[in-house]
Amino acid sequence: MDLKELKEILQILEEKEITDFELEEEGMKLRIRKGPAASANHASAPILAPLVASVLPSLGGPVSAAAQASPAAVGAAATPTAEAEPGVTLVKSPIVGTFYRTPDPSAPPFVDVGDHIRVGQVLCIIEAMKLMNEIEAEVAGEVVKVHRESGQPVQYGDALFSIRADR
Amino acid sequence: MDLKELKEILQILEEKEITDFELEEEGMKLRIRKGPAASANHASAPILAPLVASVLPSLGGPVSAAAQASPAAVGAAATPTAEAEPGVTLVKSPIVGTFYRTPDPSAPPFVDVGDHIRVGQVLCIIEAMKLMNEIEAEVAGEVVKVHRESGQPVQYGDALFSIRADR
Amino acid sequence: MFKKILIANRGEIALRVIWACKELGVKTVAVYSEADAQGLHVRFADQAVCIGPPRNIESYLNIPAIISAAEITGADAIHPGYGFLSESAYLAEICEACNIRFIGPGPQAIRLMGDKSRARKTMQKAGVPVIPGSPGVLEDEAAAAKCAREIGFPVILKASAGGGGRGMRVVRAAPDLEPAFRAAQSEAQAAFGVPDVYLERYVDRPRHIEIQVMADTKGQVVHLGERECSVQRRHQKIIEEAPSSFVTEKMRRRMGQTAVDAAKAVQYVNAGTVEFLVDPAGNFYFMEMNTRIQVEHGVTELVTGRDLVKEQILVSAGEPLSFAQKDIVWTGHALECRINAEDPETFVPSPGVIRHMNLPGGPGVRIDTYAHDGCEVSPYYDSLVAKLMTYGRDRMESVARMRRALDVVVMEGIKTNAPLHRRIMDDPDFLAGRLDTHFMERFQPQKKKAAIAAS
Amino acid sequence: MFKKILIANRGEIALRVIWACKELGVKTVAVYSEADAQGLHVRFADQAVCIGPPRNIESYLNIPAIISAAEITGADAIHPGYGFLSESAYLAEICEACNIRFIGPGPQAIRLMGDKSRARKTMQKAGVPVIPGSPGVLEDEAAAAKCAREIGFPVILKASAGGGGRGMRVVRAAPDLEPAFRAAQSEAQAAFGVPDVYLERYVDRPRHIEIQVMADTKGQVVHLGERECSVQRRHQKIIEEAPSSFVTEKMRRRMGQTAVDAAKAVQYVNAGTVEFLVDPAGNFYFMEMNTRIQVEHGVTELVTGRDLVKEQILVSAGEPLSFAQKDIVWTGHALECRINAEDPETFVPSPGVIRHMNLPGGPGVRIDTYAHDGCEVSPYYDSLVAKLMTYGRDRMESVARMRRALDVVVMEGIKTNAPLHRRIMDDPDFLAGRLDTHFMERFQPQKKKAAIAAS
Repeated sequence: MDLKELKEILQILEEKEITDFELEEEGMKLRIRKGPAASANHASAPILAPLVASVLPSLGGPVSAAAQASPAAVGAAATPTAEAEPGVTLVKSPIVGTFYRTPDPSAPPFVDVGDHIRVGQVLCIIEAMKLMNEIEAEVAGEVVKVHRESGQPVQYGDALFSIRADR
Repeated sequence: MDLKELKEILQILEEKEITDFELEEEGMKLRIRKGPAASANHASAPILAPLVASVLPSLGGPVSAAAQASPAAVGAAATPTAEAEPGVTLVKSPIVGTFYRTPDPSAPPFVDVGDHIRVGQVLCIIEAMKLMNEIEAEVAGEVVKVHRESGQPVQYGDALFSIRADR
Repeated sequence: MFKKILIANRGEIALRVIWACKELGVKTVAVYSEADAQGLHVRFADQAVCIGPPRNIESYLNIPAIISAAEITGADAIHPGYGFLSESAYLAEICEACNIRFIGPGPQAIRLMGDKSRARKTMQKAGVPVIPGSPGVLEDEAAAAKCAREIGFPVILKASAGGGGRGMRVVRAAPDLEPAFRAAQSEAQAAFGVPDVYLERYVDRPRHIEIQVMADTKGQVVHLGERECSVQRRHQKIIEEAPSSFVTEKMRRRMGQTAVDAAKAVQYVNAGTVEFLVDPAGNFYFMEMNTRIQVEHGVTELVTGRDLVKEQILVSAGEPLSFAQKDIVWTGHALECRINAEDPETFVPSPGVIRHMNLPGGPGVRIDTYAHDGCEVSPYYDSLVAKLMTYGRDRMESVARMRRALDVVVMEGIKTNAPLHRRIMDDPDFLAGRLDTHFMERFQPQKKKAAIAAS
Repeated sequence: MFKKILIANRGEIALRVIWACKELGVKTVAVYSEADAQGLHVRFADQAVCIGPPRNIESYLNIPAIISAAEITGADAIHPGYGFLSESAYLAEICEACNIRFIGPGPQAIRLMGDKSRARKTMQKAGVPVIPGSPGVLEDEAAAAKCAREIGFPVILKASAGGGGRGMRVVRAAPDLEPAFRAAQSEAQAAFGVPDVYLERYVDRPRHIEIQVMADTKGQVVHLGERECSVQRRHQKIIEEAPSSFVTEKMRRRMGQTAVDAAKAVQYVNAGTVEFLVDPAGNFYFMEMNTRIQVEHGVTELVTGRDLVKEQILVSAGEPLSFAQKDIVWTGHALECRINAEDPETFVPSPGVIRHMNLPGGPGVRIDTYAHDGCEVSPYYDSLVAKLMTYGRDRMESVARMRRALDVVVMEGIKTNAPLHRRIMDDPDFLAGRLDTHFMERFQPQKKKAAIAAS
């Protein structure tokens, strides 16, 4: 089977709304699965998914409403839900505001990747309504990722840091 | 199997509304599944079902629109689709009209349960626009059921007789 | 009043008639083909009868099945909707014979208006302006030249047997007539096997503007103003509006009176639409009369506040019109976008199951549709899925509402022309009301047809 | 004009504001709690910011989060919708301090009208009729008797610390006053620990009729007529209409002028509603002023053709009102049924996922809703799922349309009160316009509360 045939098959499957397809022929095995995993069945998920909102990315520059309304344009859910790996804790923003990694523009960041932090240590500042809110660590561990750049807006629940917690 | 054959199979599956299909032949194995995973949730089925219409029963006496509109009131599809048993043929009404089992009110019925009928034998009359349309048997066999009473209105596709065909 | 009305149609117009019947307290009977067993008109009518297999000719065009369905359900009237049998004089006659009221004009008026040349002659006699043209086929160049001089240039030569633009020639000045005539003749011969050619005044950049009329059995005829339907693609209207930004109050009175005269000339009863071709100078010419309720009747309802379908039923039941001409007041502006299941670029039909749907709401939005989540847009029938109408105090408000309404139309599983409509709502010509029947050819030039003029 | 408006609300009203912004060409920012990430207001706004967890107090009532969201998105105005922070003078003040326009009246007017006794005094001074009553707590039987004589019977005795009907006593004639006073005192003592009782004229079978006003920053105040909101259950409106079948043209002028006076007395700006209690003789008394757009504003929009939410935004941006009093003309009749996610018999809320939905369309139907197929009706917020409005040439036409509209409302997966509304549409009292705030107690007597009067 060449690429052209494969494309045609995929085209047909799409038209016919086929979600599972397996074909075995001499020395060839083709298996195609589409949409949500067969096992799980999130009745609402496929229905709702296209209506998932564009969220933070649009903070950068407004997304045209027309584009939003087009089903094709809203594939990816934009909220960075960023499932933490096992043992890694995600520090999420508890408030809406502007994220700062340094106490003032000339200072070094509160924490950086590779740093070991202790409970209660200030990780960053989020400015909200002219107030500088210090965000403190609730676990001790190593900073493995900084999700945002300093000066960026963050909404409630946005991932800020990943911390590999000490055991 | 070439692409053309595959397309034809898919076409048939679609027409027959088949959601699961497996085929094994010398050196070839084909498996097709359509729609949400069969195991659990038929996303579309329960959604459509409540919008199934009430049909013929309402011919007897008008169903109140309010009752129809209530999701609870429209559970059963009313068209007597009456899946035929194997070997039993369903004679369906080819036209809309009034079903008569006798040529005139005083005469005996054209056919009755237990009768053996031959191809071309008149089974009943359906009156439509003052015309008496004789409905003839297309198979020979034994009448095993009469689905309608004489004088009742019938719509296109309504089951009239079940005939156990001769082998 | 009627006790029970059978609706010999499907889709949104079947529902529209059901709404009218429910408001009047009249029972309804839906008829449906096997393909429409799940249709909302089947669900929301008081009764429903399956009349045949999916193909139109065996179901929605099947007169015996429809009459039988009316008989077995005891319906005392039939509303034909639009399309299908709505302009079948034969159905109207059979209804008469069967003592079932046909909700529409009499068979004579339907038949007359259905015969374009008889209609033209009748209208001429009634003083309704028709496009000036040769009385019939032109014998030779000399006859063509004489006729063109009388009518005035530009003129268009048309193949008598023609259609689709073939054998047509626009002639803008006398010296061009002779060669054009010969060319048209040979083109006609080549295309249709007969060289017959006739001639008409050619209308440059014409608008399609139509007048809604409503007539009762007492001889009262009232017009409800115009609809601008110039945004068409291959003679299919896709956007309609009322009022037309081109029509002045004076012109509305004149066109309205002409439409009333046209209706009176054929003893018209019930709802009808007189379609006019309007040139840029404001001259208008009778094109045809549609002897039924039209797809776009809703925009007239929005600006007049009158319910045309209820009025149809009442008039059919022998009631006098619920309004006189002086009662008709036009307020605000209404737009309709026909949401079709088709590719917005290629116009290829896109039937399928609507897996997820969102339709707009809020102020100034009206939607007439048979669509719902999980419904099938059938390949057997036309592609109109929904009529999206907006209403505002003025044209710009209804346009603004149409824009935001189109922005939130979601019909997953099928393609629709909503994006096309959305782009038209930003087009400078559309916004300025610079419309004519060639608008869509300019708007999507890549889709331009070979045809010269044909409208 | 504003460049970008943040909508500090959710559900249908957030969408309603988005529609208005889109029509005006203003960008929008939605805010949402974690429970509403899938909400249509999030989807259809130009931007969206998650402001907290589901609980109101941490999200939709979280002023710092909302102000922050406005700041990080660069919104220059906040529309509060209704409910939530819409009558928060504090939010209005903070907006002022942060240079963000609060789309509503000034904090002083909000605060004053939020304080019922100050509002009452201010209104009295402005010549707005309030329900006659004792100036404060009654000292003894003699004071009560004197006061009752001045006011005229019937009167109602109310516990100063009371509420919910306890400690209330209706007295219809002088001889009954003394024993009733003592009984009310001891009931008040028993129920609330203080025996303080005051007295008011008792209005038998009162109607709740309110006047919509709109005021600009130039001092112009216009009223848009009344809404009849007497169909209530436990002080929650469930059906509203305009015009009221009880209000004559003369009465509309008087009530309208009174509402305008009330608004002017507090230098009111933006949309507001003056609620009146109206007795069967047509006397009306100020109850309170709602300093926001209301749920039921749509019926006023339908009969006046004015877009109140757009007007709110324009007025907030400093524009003069787009209409003067003489421009307001009322046409036809509009009804609103609040479709709530609740059991129609027990009124128990019924949150859940709407698995399948059908909403009515056709002529004279307006729907404002956040619902769509597969959407969740959240248990965290109020149960209003959709506002179903119908419009007709007269009350009977809008009722007929409401009936047929309710007949086709399908929301599988949740229960709604649509069947209750449907029954009300057939109630002889409702149809005759015999309404008062006890209507629902009579309509569903089994649900009658212990309370005597309380309205």
